[in-house]
Amino acid sequence: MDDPLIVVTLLLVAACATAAVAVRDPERQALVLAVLGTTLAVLFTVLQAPDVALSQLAVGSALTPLLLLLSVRKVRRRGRKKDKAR
Amino acid sequence: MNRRAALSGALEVLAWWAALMALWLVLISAPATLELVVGAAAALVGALAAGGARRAVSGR
Amino acid sequence: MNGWTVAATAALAGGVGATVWGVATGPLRRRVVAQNLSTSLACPSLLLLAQGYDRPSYVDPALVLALLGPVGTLVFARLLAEDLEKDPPKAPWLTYAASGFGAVVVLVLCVVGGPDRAMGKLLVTGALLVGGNLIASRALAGGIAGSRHG
Amino acid sequence: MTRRVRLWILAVGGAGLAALLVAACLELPGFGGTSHPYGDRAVRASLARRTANTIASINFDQRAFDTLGEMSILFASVLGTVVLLRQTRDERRAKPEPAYVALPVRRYALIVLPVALLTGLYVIAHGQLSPGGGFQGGVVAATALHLLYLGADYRALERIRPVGLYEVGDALAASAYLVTGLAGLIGGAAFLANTLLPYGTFNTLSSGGTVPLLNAAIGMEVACAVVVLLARFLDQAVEIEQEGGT
Repeated sequence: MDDPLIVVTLLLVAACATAAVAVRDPERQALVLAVLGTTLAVLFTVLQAPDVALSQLAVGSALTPLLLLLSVRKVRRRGRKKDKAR
Repeated sequence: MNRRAALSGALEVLAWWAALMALWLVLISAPATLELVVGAAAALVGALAAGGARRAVSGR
Repeated sequence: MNGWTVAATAALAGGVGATVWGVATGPLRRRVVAQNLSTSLACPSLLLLAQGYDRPSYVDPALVLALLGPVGTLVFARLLAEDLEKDPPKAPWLTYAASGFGAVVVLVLCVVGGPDRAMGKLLVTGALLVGGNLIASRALAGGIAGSRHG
Repeated sequence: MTRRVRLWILAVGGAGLAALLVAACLELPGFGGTSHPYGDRAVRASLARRTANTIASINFDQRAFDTLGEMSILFASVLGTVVLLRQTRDERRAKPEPAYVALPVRRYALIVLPVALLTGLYVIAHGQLSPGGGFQGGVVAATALHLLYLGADYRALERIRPVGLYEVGDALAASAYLVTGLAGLIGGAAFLANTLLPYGTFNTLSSGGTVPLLNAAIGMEVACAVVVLLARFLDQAVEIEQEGGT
């Protein structure tokens, strides 16, 4: 724990994860989640686990935001439809 | 006309294959025979995808 | 700790820390820029770490980040296009500065490593990172105009 | 059960879990210590089978059965998504509108697509040598295809992505993993035992016995599964609409 690099990356992950919970709007949450994935990948690399870092990067940088935003878009479209029908 | 289109398509895939093979040679650490065979196959997949993607975008 | 890991620590604490703050607060236009910049700052840090730990195979995560980070920003540019059109992000100098940082790190690592296969990989990573970030920021600033059903 | 009783049960359960976690934490070895009993044994076993990346040896040799379970989870969840997000009788397909994409962005997408695909295949093929493996590479390769949606429009992606083919590929790859496991059983040892193939030369593509084969099967399974998963999500978000809405 005496390595400042580990302390810095742990703090980054903690700050970003807290922000991901605190942000309420799903679209902005997806943005925070993408950055959280990057910081987590750096943390895993610092802890000498490049395999896990690669998994995190592969899933977190493009796939998770895409799935989240597509779901948001579907829900919004349905909401708009219902408003129009009313 | 059709033959010319086929020829240009084949040339496109060939050019992409060469470029991707060069990229594979940069990525690997030691060129062995098996590495080259796997790389050639992977580059072919990539080249076919590149040609298909270009056609899918322009052919509307 | 050696010089490389100290440089990585500084880039992470200063650069990535600032992007975490930027993505967690403020209007949407600031958040998408911060997300794009987080890639262009974290990827050079990963390269510096690979050099600092003397593990050439640690370059692979940096390569994947340089490829997929801008793709992630394109996802936001594409699916948040309607919101971004109303309030387009404009931070060209920040983007140039971050891309320049990535280019400088890649060039320094190339000079230190000498001409071999690893240098080619570094150059590919650098080209993908810088090109991807510039294109992604272009896409955010009106490069993609969305439709509701597209 | 009233709300009050429920809260009490939750409080008791949470307190018990917290107590157990604290007790376990106090017995943990220090952070960054030098004693790694499991790691030392895993590295020894992986070097004995000439697998350079110990993580690949753990995933596809020492604990190949765990990976089979993980693969089944992914397979089942994609199956569930396909069933849940299918087009129901009161829904119709609307033609997706093409988006305007600036020329540099489109060119970038068309250039990076094959590059990312090749990188994904590289990560899969070198799973037993360097960081990476079937899962990571498969996700990268599948993400690469969707650059066509981001850089052009959904119609262009649909032209080079026959979903049925990817569903077949998903099932084939999953069964390839099973068949490799059964071959170990028939070959005289145990299910998924890595005793059939020669271990090869250390740090080459063919080293590690069945590890590269299982790795490739996982890579194909994950790539196809992600493509099918995203296809369902994209269909719902872009094409499928409720009948009678407008």
